[in-house]
Amino acid sequence: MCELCQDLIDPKETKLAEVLAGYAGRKGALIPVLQKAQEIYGYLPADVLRRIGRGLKIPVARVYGVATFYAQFRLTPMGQNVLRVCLGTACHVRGGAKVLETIEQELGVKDGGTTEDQRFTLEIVACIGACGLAPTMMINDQVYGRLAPDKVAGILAQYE
Amino acid sequence: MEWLTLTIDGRTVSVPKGTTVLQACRMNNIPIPTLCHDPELTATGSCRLCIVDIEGMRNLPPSCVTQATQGMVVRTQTEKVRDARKTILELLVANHPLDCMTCQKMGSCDLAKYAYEYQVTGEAFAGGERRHLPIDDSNPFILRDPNKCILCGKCIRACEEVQGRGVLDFSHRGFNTQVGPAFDLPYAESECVFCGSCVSVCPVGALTEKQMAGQGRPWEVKKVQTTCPFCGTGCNFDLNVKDGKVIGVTSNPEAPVNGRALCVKGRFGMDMIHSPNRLTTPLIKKDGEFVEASWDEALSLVAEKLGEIKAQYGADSIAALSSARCTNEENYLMQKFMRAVIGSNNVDHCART
Amino acid sequence: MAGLAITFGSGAMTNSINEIPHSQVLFVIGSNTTEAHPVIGAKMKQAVANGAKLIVIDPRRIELAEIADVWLRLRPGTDIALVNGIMNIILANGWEDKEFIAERTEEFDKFREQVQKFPPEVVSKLTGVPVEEMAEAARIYATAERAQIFYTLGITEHTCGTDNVMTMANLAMLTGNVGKENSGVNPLRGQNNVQGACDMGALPNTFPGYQNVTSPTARAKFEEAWHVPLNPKPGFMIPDMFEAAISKDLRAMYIMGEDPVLTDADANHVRHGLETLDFLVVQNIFLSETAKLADVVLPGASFAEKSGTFTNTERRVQMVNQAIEPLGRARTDWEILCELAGRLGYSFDYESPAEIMEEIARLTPQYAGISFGRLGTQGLQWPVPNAEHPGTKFLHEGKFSRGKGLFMPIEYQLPDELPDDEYPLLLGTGRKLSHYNVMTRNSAALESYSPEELAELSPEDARRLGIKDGERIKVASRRGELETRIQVTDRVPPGMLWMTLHYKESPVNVLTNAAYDKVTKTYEYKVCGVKVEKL
Amino acid sequence: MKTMKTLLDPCCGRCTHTPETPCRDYVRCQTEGPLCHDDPACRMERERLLRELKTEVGSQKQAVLFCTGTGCASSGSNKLIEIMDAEIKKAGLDVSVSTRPTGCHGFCEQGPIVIIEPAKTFYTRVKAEDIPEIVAKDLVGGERVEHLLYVDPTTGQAATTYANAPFYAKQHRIVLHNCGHINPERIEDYFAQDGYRGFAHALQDMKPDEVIEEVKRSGLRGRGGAGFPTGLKWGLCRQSAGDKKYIICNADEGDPGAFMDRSVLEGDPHSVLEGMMIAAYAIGADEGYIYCRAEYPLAIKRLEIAIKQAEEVGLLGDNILASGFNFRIYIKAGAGAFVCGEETALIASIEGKRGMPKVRPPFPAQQGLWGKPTNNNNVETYSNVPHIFRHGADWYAGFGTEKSKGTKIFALTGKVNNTGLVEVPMGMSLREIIFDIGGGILGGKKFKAVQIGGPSGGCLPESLLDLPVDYDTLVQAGAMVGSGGLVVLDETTCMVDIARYFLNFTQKESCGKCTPCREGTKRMLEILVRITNGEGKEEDIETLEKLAGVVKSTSLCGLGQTAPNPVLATLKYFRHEYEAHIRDKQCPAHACSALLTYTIDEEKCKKCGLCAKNCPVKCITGDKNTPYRIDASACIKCGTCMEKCKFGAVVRA
Repeated sequence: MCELCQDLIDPKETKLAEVLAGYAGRKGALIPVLQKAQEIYGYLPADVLRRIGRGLKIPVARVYGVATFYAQFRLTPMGQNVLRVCLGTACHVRGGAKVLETIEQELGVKDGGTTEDQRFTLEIVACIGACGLAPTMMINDQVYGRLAPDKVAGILAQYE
Repeated sequence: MEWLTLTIDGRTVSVPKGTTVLQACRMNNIPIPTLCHDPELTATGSCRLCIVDIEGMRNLPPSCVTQATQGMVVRTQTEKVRDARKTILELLVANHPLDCMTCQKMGSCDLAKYAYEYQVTGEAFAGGERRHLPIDDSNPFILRDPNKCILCGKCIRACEEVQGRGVLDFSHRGFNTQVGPAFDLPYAESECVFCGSCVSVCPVGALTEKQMAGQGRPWEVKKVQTTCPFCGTGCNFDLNVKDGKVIGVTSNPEAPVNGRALCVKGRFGMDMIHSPNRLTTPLIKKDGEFVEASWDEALSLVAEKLGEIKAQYGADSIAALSSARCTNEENYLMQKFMRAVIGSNNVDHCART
Repeated sequence: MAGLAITFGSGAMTNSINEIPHSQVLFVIGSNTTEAHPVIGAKMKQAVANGAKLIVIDPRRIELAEIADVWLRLRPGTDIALVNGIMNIILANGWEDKEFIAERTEEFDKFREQVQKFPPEVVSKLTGVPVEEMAEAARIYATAERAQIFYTLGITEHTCGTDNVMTMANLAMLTGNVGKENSGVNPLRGQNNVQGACDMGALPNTFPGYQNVTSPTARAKFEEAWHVPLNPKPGFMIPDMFEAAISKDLRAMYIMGEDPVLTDADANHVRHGLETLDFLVVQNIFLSETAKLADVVLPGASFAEKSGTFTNTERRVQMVNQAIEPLGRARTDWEILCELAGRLGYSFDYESPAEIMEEIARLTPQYAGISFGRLGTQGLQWPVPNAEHPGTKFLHEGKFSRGKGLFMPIEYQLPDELPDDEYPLLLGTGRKLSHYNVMTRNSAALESYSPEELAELSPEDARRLGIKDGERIKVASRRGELETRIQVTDRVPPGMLWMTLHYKESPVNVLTNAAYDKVTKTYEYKVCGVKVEKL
Repeated sequence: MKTMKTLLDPCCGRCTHTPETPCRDYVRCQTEGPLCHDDPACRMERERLLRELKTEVGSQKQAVLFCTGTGCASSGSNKLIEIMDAEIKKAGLDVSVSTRPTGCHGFCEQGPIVIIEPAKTFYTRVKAEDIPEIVAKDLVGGERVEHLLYVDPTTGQAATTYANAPFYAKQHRIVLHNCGHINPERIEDYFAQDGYRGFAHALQDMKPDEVIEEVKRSGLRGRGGAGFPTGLKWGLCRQSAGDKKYIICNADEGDPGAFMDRSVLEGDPHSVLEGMMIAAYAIGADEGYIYCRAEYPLAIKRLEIAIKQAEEVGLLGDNILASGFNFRIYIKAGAGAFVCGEETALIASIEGKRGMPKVRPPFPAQQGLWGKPTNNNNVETYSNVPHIFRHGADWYAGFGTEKSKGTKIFALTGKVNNTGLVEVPMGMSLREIIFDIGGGILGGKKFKAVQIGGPSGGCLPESLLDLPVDYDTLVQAGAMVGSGGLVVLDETTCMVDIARYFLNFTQKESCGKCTPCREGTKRMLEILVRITNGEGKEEDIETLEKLAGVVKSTSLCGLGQTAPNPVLATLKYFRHEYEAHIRDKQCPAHACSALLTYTIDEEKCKKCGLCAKNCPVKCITGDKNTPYRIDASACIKCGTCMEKCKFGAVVRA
């Protein structure tokens, strides 16, 4: 490869190529590869899905079908902070829906949406396994428990 | 072969081991409605319309994926079964346009057939959410209306299992499930090669032959099985004829070589027959220009010229090219014409292209 | 065709299409099956999905190459060297089927001696295929219980076409992979009824059923049937016809349903030949490029407008059923021939194609048991020796048509014209999925989908020549030139330009070389030298 | 010998055990004390280390246990360990006191939880500033830090030890025995609790068929849902012909409100591996997969560590314990689809496909992963197994009821005082669980119902509180054990809303493959939304019942077949609430916001402005001179204003 081309290579692409090479010929590789690709890119752009299809010799329609089936996979870029509001049963009966409504109003986005300033992506999740602290939400890896509508604004303000 | 005896709707029937309940019913002319079932494709048991009542089984199992067993007692038309089928049809119709009047599939739509039989009105669950997806009109061959799709998945399986392509798959999930090429793109932007296998298995109006739109209703069309002229494979299909005109091609499952599979040329290239470029009258070149002629005039001239040249230069001064596109009978006649009528072995055809 | 006739005794595809999905190994060489024979290609993909191993040999990265277990990207025209190299490896490993060779074949020793001249390292240099890949292909093919070879015009359309085919036969015999279900040598015939046209004796040297015109017995049989004395001298083959026309040995031609101006190599030469004739009759359904040169044009009927039979690549004789009346004043080709014969003083007194088939069956041993009544919706695969015979699914079971299979030592030869300094690119030609030769251009749907030539050029060459995807270029060979749009793709290897034969606006056969195979006189469509220039 | 820090370190020359040269007696040696370590120094050192690990009486060392389960970790327990380590060092106690991170105690609400061993002193809601006090007062001074002890809200009594707290007193922790006790990232800790002895016993003393027989005799039933007898399941898979078989552990705990599998994986991962190993040996499998939710990163990390450790000591790999048995375990991270809890969907997901269930038969035991016979159980089921082989099937069958043996872990949540994980013998009554262990209803409200079994389960009313909890009685009552979610609902919970909540969940999680589930749950949800919005029609109840019947009897998989359960159960016991919504346009629990309005009673309002200040959507306006008003169009009916108002001026109608 010429030097000029070398410079043009995106390190993410190199990483993806490594992942694909590592999984070549292995059964059941698609989902772990998608997970790794999402770690690399932050989401799953269409070109990445096409590359994965070629690399694993899987029709791209199937790759897309899998990527749109599982809640973990994102086909659009995420905001800087991912806010997951738990609507598990415990949180629901302890007022999780009201917390969610407040957040939706505060951010102006619904489930799956990203704020215009790219600050937050809002996701509704079914249970984060912290039922003892209901109602709860997670921002990135931090769990916030025993929430109430009036506590929301203060927490959100801590995130750039 | 081991045979099993079972009772279906009070009738005792015998079927070979390995037969499904659906097959057992169909072998014995017991009607069972199906939408996702296709004998040539993997069974998925997803539409649930073929449910039956089987003694000893909880719930209503789908007959297409339930193996017949010795002594099984099956009921196909109980009130519970018919009510459940009706509800399933109501659910499908509640998310399906009711524009049957102008739908190309009218007359051969399985959903309409069963909805009629089960007296589904389209009023159940009215006012509920419906899909509003863009219609794919991106190509000259296939019209795809995803709003009419009932998600039976036959097109996906045909694309994968028959054509080995996998252009189509399910995407998203639950109520938002769709069928289509990757990224929900139109066919023209996908890797589709327009073999039309998907169209041939679609039970509703979601996938239709674009060229046939508005050209004829199933009951007006005469189907003529014939052999495709577009390569050496020898696929068979049905020419659909209305008012002396070929309006399109449909698969014929009986086709010995290809079954329902075809390629883009065989399925969608037959508008060639009525091309405005077709020659419809003999032509004779006069002063460098073609002039229309009668058959008598043209054939007389040919006979006269060939006769003269044979007389003057001998039979071997005349040659013929026969055709790998013509029938055996015509090829036979052409070589006989050269050998017996002209008297030369100067006959060949472009055997190699 | 001739190659298999020499080695096996019959030139036809040995097996059936519907055996393909159950194959264990498919050896596909010189056949872009998914485009040229899409339904057969699909069945190959089914076979792979069912676990079959696939070996693909092709200079282009065709669709099958993408799913192949081994893809050998050989240099165009080096097929003999490659397969001889593979056979060398098979012999070196002792993978040959000794029992089969001993019982079913002859002349093995001479053949083995020849193959010894192709050590893998030398072959690798000639073909550009790495030794390991060759060895892997050899292992997969030779150690399988059953394996089938498939080829098309990538094998036959060379000056060494017959040798190529015999090499395939050698490979099959060497490993005992012939004469069984899922095991054989299968030329996929290009045109819908090319098998039938050959069966019917539309060849200058044989009567129907491959009965030689030089054989007195055969002649006597047909003289008795047709009530005329017959000419014992084999006639002109196609390339000879154009030569003879130019030399005035040929004065008139009657061309039914062909368009040699577009489809034969070195089109300018063909055109010149036809223009030199005293009289040219063309019978066709369209005013083809050839028809434009005619003195008289007779309008024939399309397949939808007549009844008869086609014989497909797996020897299946199938019905063509009339769906509509001939358009306008067009007439079926058989009726035109009958009428003309009558005017020339010989009565073709047939009421229907079914009656013609009765005569064919009487005179053609392979078709002896065929009648329209029996063909029905399923057809019959010849040989059908009598009216009770169910047809023949695969050939050469237990015994070759010629008795013993004949090993032929084959020498490797270079294509007639290779790229050089002046014409540095190698031109390959073929078909694409959306068209069938030149007639499908008249389908408005196909035409709108695939309206123009998109010649394939590798990214490396495109960069070197400063040509971008979608640009138009001029292509010239020693024989002619044309203009076309370019598609830049790594389907083709560097050094190659690849075009189809479908487009009269970019008529590729003005470029191709009319050098031909010494036996079949098939043109070398697949290799010649060209140069390109940006427009 | 001085270099020996743990029991895994190389010791005397007598011990030759490595994965490549396995010793038959390795597990016994690790759990029962050194066997053939002839060197006296080595023997003494090993005995000491083992004793220390077991923290037996007589040990010189104290241990401070910190819960690092998800709940406590989110409250900062990992930070607490750092502080404690520093404080211990500062106090010069580092020879006699050590810290130990542990898995979840189940009492997340009281986290972070700290336990001092061997005294078992139980501190709750510990903060960073409490650490110096614990060191000074307890570790040094030997006194309890009173204000950190758990106080029972009903009795006002402080619990001095773990076992003293009513939350734990009535539990019987078998599966959770190690959780909160051992360091889940150290296989030595697991050995010290007799870890892998069950496996060694099964492998070395029993034939595979005997292992299956033992499981059958124990009465263990699948803990993931329907309660299929585990021994029977293993037997079917063993009988299936196949050159290759697989074991799958379903760790895709998807039920909202259930987190017991997470706790086990995080707190005692080796018990799951051990259960899988016994199953693999019994069935004849040599490869296992753990399908774990990607949302459980800590569980995945701990499993990875556990698998690596087991491989390093030769408990996973080839020729395990010189028996000729080979077994390997791989982790697959699920990607977020509830339906993948269904075993055929889970298998599809491992194979890299959309998690869409397949029709059964063929069952996975016949044709599962990659078409091979496959046994699938969930985490809790597998982690029961080692105990059966350590103590015997009869011992195990001594717990529970006639048809439901052993214990079951429930996630007790909702409107109950003590929320958390509880493990009780099968057959305990709902009343005992909710009132004795759970400490009754939050805020002294009135109990209305308990929702059991997650989205597939049902709601049981007060009249059924004395029902013994086991598989069969719950199904008869219209609920199910399911994965063990137990959500307590009080008088302020609307039962129609609960049905709507679960339908919304299953509808969203429907894979879309079969018609009744895909389309039917959508229409059921639409009707329920309509009812809770006060737009219900008289015929809606009938339509719901009919639709529920069809979805139940014709759906392809368990998700669809059980999706109508929450609706059917609430219709069975709380039909009047549906009728009130439809006929009277009223929500008896005052929970459905569309049927509520909040207004301010001007006469009672003192114009303090507290309501406006706390309104999260700022829809209350007013000041000293203008009366406070709620803008009904912007109000989200969260009720904050009503909670904040000290004068009862906010009126809900």
